[in-house]
Amino acid sequence: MFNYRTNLGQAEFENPIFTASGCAGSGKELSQFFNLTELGAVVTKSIMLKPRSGRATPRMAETPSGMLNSIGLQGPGIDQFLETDIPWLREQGATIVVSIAGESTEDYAVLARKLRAVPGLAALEVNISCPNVENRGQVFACHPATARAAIEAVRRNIGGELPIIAKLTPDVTSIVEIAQEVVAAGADAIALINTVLGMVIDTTTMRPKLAGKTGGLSGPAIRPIAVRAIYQVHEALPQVRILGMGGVSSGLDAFELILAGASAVSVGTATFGNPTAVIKIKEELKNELIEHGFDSLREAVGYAHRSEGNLI
Amino acid sequence: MFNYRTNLGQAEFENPIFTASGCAGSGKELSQFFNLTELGAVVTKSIMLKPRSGRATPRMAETPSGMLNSIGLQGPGIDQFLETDIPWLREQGATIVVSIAGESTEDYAVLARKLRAVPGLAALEVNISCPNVENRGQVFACHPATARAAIEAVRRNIGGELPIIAKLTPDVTSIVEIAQEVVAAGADAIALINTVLGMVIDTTTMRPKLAGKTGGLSGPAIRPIAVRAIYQVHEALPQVRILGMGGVSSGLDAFELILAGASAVSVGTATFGNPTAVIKIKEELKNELIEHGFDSLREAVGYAHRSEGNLI
Amino acid sequence: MSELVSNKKVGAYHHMVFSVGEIASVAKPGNFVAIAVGGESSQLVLRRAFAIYRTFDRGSSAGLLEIVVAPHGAGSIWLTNQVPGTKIDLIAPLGNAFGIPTEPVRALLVGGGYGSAPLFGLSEVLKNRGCRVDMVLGASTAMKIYAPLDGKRSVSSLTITTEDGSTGTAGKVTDVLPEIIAASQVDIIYSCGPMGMLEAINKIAVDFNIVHQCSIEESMACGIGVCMTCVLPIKGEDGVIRMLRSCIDGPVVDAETVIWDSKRSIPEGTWGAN
Amino acid sequence: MSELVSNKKVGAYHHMVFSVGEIASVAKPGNFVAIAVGGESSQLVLRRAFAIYRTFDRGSSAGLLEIVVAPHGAGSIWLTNQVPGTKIDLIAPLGNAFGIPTEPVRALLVGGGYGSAPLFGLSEVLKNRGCRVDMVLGASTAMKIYAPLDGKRSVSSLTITTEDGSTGTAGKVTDVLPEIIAASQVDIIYSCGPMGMLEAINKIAVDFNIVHQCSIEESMACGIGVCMTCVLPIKGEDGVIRMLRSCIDGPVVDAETVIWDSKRSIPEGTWGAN
Ligand SMILES: Cc1cc2nc3c(=O)[nH]c(=O)nc-3n(C[C@H](O)[C@H](O)[C@H](O)COP(=O)(O)OP(=O)(O)OC[C@H]3O[C@@H](n4cnc5c(N)ncnc54)[C@H](O)[C@@H]3O)c2cc1C
Ligand SMILES: Cc1cc2nc3c(=O)[nH]c(=O)nc-3n(C[C@H](O)[C@H](O)[C@H](O)COP(=O)(O)OP(=O)(O)OC[C@H]3O[C@@H](n4cnc5c(N)ncnc54)[C@H](O)[C@@H]3O)c2cc1C
Ligand SMILES: Cc1cc2nc3c(=O)[nH]c(=O)nc-3n(C[C@H](O)[C@H](O)[C@H](O)COP(=O)(O)O)c2cc1C
Ligand SMILES: Cc1cc2nc3c(=O)[nH]c(=O)nc-3n(C[C@H](O)[C@H](O)[C@H](O)COP(=O)(O)O)c2cc1C
Ligand code: FES
Ligand code: FES
Repeated sequence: MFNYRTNLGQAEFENPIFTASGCAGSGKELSQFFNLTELGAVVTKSIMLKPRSGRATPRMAETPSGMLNSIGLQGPGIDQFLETDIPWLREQGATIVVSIAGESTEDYAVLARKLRAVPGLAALEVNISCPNVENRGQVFACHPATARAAIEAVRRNIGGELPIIAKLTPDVTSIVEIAQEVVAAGADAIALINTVLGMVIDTTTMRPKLAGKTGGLSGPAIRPIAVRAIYQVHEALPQVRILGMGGVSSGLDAFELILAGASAVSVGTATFGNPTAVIKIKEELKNELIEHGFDSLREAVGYAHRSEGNLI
Repeated sequence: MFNYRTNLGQAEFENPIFTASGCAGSGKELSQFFNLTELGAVVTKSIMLKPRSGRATPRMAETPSGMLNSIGLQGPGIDQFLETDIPWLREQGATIVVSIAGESTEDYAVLARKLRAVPGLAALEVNISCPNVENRGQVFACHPATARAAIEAVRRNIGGELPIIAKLTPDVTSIVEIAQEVVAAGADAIALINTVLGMVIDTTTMRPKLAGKTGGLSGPAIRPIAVRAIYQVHEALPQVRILGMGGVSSGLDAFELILAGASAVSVGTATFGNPTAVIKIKEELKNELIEHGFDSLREAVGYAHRSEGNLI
Repeated sequence: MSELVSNKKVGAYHHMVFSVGEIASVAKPGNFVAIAVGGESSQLVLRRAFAIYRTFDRGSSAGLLEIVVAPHGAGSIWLTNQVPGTKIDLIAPLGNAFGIPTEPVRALLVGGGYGSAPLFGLSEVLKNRGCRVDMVLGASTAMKIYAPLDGKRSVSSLTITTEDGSTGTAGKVTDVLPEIIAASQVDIIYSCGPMGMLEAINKIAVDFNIVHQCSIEESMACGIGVCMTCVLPIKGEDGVIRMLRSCIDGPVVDAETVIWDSKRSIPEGTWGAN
Repeated sequence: MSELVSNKKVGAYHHMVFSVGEIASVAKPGNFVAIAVGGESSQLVLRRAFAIYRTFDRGSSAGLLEIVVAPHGAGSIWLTNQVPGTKIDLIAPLGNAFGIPTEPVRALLVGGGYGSAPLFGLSEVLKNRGCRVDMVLGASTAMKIYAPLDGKRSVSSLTITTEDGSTGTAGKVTDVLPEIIAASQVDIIYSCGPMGMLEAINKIAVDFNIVHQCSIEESMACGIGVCMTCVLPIKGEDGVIRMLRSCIDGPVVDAETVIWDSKRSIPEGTWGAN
């Protein structure tokens, strides 16, 4: 019997295929296409303290094998989210990973306090790839100190229970340095990678296509960057579990991230092209693993790092 | 009459379409397909002090809308290069931009000294996106201090004459910071962007596909990253000329980089798919500019930055 | 996968028919389809949305669905180049539908360019409900007017405007609307076309105090409500402006609830704006 | 652009014919073509290389060029799915050619899988020069032996080996080589196929002290010598190992000059190694 189970820190999951934050709505929209219990976990869109309108439109531009988005974290705020979204997901029997985002270190602390007593959560994904209003809008995850502060704030306030997955941006000189910092600050696992900062200029209007000018690049175009980041962090911190993501649209793509060192894989942009992509990927990855002779997912995690002489 | 001329620092060019370093061989190979004088400039592959075998194979992996390479700067070394490549290019009447790369600050100084007396060069592209053996193999352009030191070494040794174009990697937390640093150190222009660090894992062998494990991602996949980097640097340093590159394969793509702030555009990976891509792009860009009502290339440089009310 | 059954050039557009089975029986006027474009190794990762022009419900397996496509960029050009027999990856029906009045009313349908496509199905439904249906179609030039013969049969009057005067009245749809509204004593306007046109029609609808439903075309990444790229600011009954998804709360919206002219900015007072 | 004239499945392969005009008159056995794959909005940015199987020089406009393609990954599957009449973006001839002896010699041609393709054109040239040509083709299974009837005519003997024994001798080409070399008193070996096979053939050629030219298949990004991705370590006449481009200094190389088994590392003593 093939063992598809995986874990991120203390959190155990039936299978390693998750939705990516911000790419699965509230879960309701996808539940028309399949049963949410089929997923390793539903990762919610990053929720903030207060309601957010998000950025103006256009918020999206297609790019070669990818897309830019600048949603700007539109959402109802944590209170309404806990009142409506979470109970609904629990009713469905979904495994829930809540993603949070803040504008200040204090935001992260407050969000963690609001979540510590919430039952039925598997883990917390802490999106620190967002602008810090207290630091000239610089992204938390871009600097060791702010990345550390955000994760520490969550760690202190969440209580020892809920595993913390720190989600990092690849737009840094050394992703390993940031990863080491957030692990030191109390992160149990790392989510890699958030979108890559990009821009498209509309050659008709001759201005940036997105109202927010820059946006986050996602989709197959960035997969080589994701694989590299995962490989580097797994090499430096082999004991830390990684939730991989970035351009996965097939089981083979997911397998690549697993071999690089991911213990689970989130699927984002692929869902936009195919609402049932996550289910397809889950089946395909399992078949890949079995065909390559693995008895369990865990054996394959980081397998690309084995020394040259080693053969399966 | 449409004015297609451009400049990078003091260097003037007939038109803004160049080859990209490392993507046009010695020039000879492409001269079978068109006359090199048709190009704004031939940018040579980065030349180092000594002969280099480069990395082992496989050196290449295709990726969605892009490719990884890890050539490792294979080349004959500066002495042979000056003896054979440069005289040949001069005979053709090509406009020459020599690209140099070093393993230490001292390498850059020596390369600059060897080049200062060489006649017939239009500019020097200083590739500082390569590993510094004196600093744990860290890339010069990844850190302000090493980036600055490399450019200063060139500036001091080249004499006041030859314009210096500093070529930066996008794999940094703040490309603007590095750009400011190299300009302060004496760079006349900035080349943006070198390849993005990536990795592909071969799902058959379950190891990194490239012998060198990581490689540089190029091609259309990275164009949004290039446009963003160019836009950011032009915004911060509007007086500094930019040689843009990254995923340009049509005149419209080149136009996008020009609008973002590039004064000239290098074409790399597109040449692999189409040997005459540079010529096609040169014609297409000119037509785009004319159709959009520009009388000269220079008017279009950075046009996407104009304030909202402004219409052409 | 749905088989492409027919692909015919009509003026500047392609009229395309797909064999979609049961889908045909559930689609309503206003719904759209989302089609994957570019083939197997496509660099186009997102589907393209197309308004459903018509459906033929011929029993579960033989249902047909028709769209009208303007070859414009990479995706639509690829699609219009496909030959009958090709299997196309298509999701439908998506989005909401035009609201159908419960009583017979006098309806005016206004379409710009290929925006006429969903209006013919709508006019048939309205006619079956005993409504009077007038139609105004506008475009820059004659080739861009999509008005097939059998479509025309379902309307009481058809007025055409082209900006270059190559057919019908020279000018824009909005030039002829006031007169028709007055003459036909229109109760409700349905419109579909470019944003600028919808906004202009809305001004007239507001002036005449007529209900106006329009079908919006925002850039959509997913078409199923999960990405939040397709939003537009809409004032709710509680007076609060919210960024609503045009793919599931639309594409049909009450025009007077839309905050027009908010392009590239969040209207003041929007819920969660800061 | 070259028109695809014919596309026929032959065993596990596709035999594809293109109308290429004058190119047909300059291509030599050993040259290859580079073909753009995936169509207009393809995410496949690099061309794929294919050995030229045959050319028909029928005057400047009517020249034909033939290749044999194994549907393998995204690019080759796309190519083999194209229908006659399609315009294909093709660059040829590229690379060097097999060296042709000036005197009549006894040649042995060894092909693995679709590696047989360039050998038939070669055998015709050799035959016209008065050479005796023996041929050995090997593959894992019968379906992967490419040996068309008219090709066979140009060889004096044809030996086939398959690993599963489904046709010919069960085993590898190298199992039968020593006997044939001895029997035919072979002067020169030409080979084309997977690297492992070429290396194994080379061992035998060295043992027998026979000249051996092989056609190499390295990953190529450009095919025209500008990217340096396709290199392999080759020992020059001066005894120095250099990383040479298999696209312009190859694909045909003298097997004994290749540093075999250097995969994933630079051989010691290579020029510029550090
Ligand atoms: C609800 C809805 C209904 C539509 N109905 C039709 C129809 O009936 N007939 C028809 O020809 N087209 C219709 N469109 C537009 C269509 O979806 C494509 O946007 C259009 O064909 C251009 O795509 P492309 O790939 O050819 O061009 P590209 O310019 O290459 O498109 C690139 C990207 O921009 C987006 N985009 C470009 N133009 C538009 C636009 N006007 N609106 C929204 N997104 C855009 C595309 O979705 C794509 O992601 C509709 C769009 C929407 C949202
Ligand atoms: C000189 C030369 C001659 C060739 N002749 C033939 C031929 O006659 N018939 C034939 O079917 N194929 C031939 N090939 C292999 C062919 O070019 C493609 O590599 C093969 O079809 C796989 O491409 P793909 O897109 O289907 O697969 P993918 O696996 O998707 O290819 C992805 C990438 O890897 C490279 N690649 C994959 N496999 C190989 C390989 N074995 N060798 C080199 N590069 C590879 C491709 O170029 C491409 O960039 C030849 C290759 C070379 C270099
Ligand atoms: C439309 C969109 C919205 C996103 N919203 C969020 C978000 O709210 N929080 C977050 O951590 N990441 C967000 N992301 C990033 C994704 O979770 C994921 O890290 C990234 O898109 C790479 O994966 P992919 O290539 O599979 O999409 C978003 C991505 C997209 C495309
Ligand atoms: C095969 C290959 C070799 C390259 N060699 C060099 C080099 O020697 N020096 C350098 O500065 N950049 C080098 N580059 C980077 C290109 O000059 C260019 O910055 C990058 O590829 C982005 O442009 P593109 O997408 O048009 O290829 C190389 C790129 C490729 C693909
Ligand atoms: S298109 Fe994704 S939410 Fe509407
Ligand atoms: S394939 Fe580019 S140099 Fe050989």
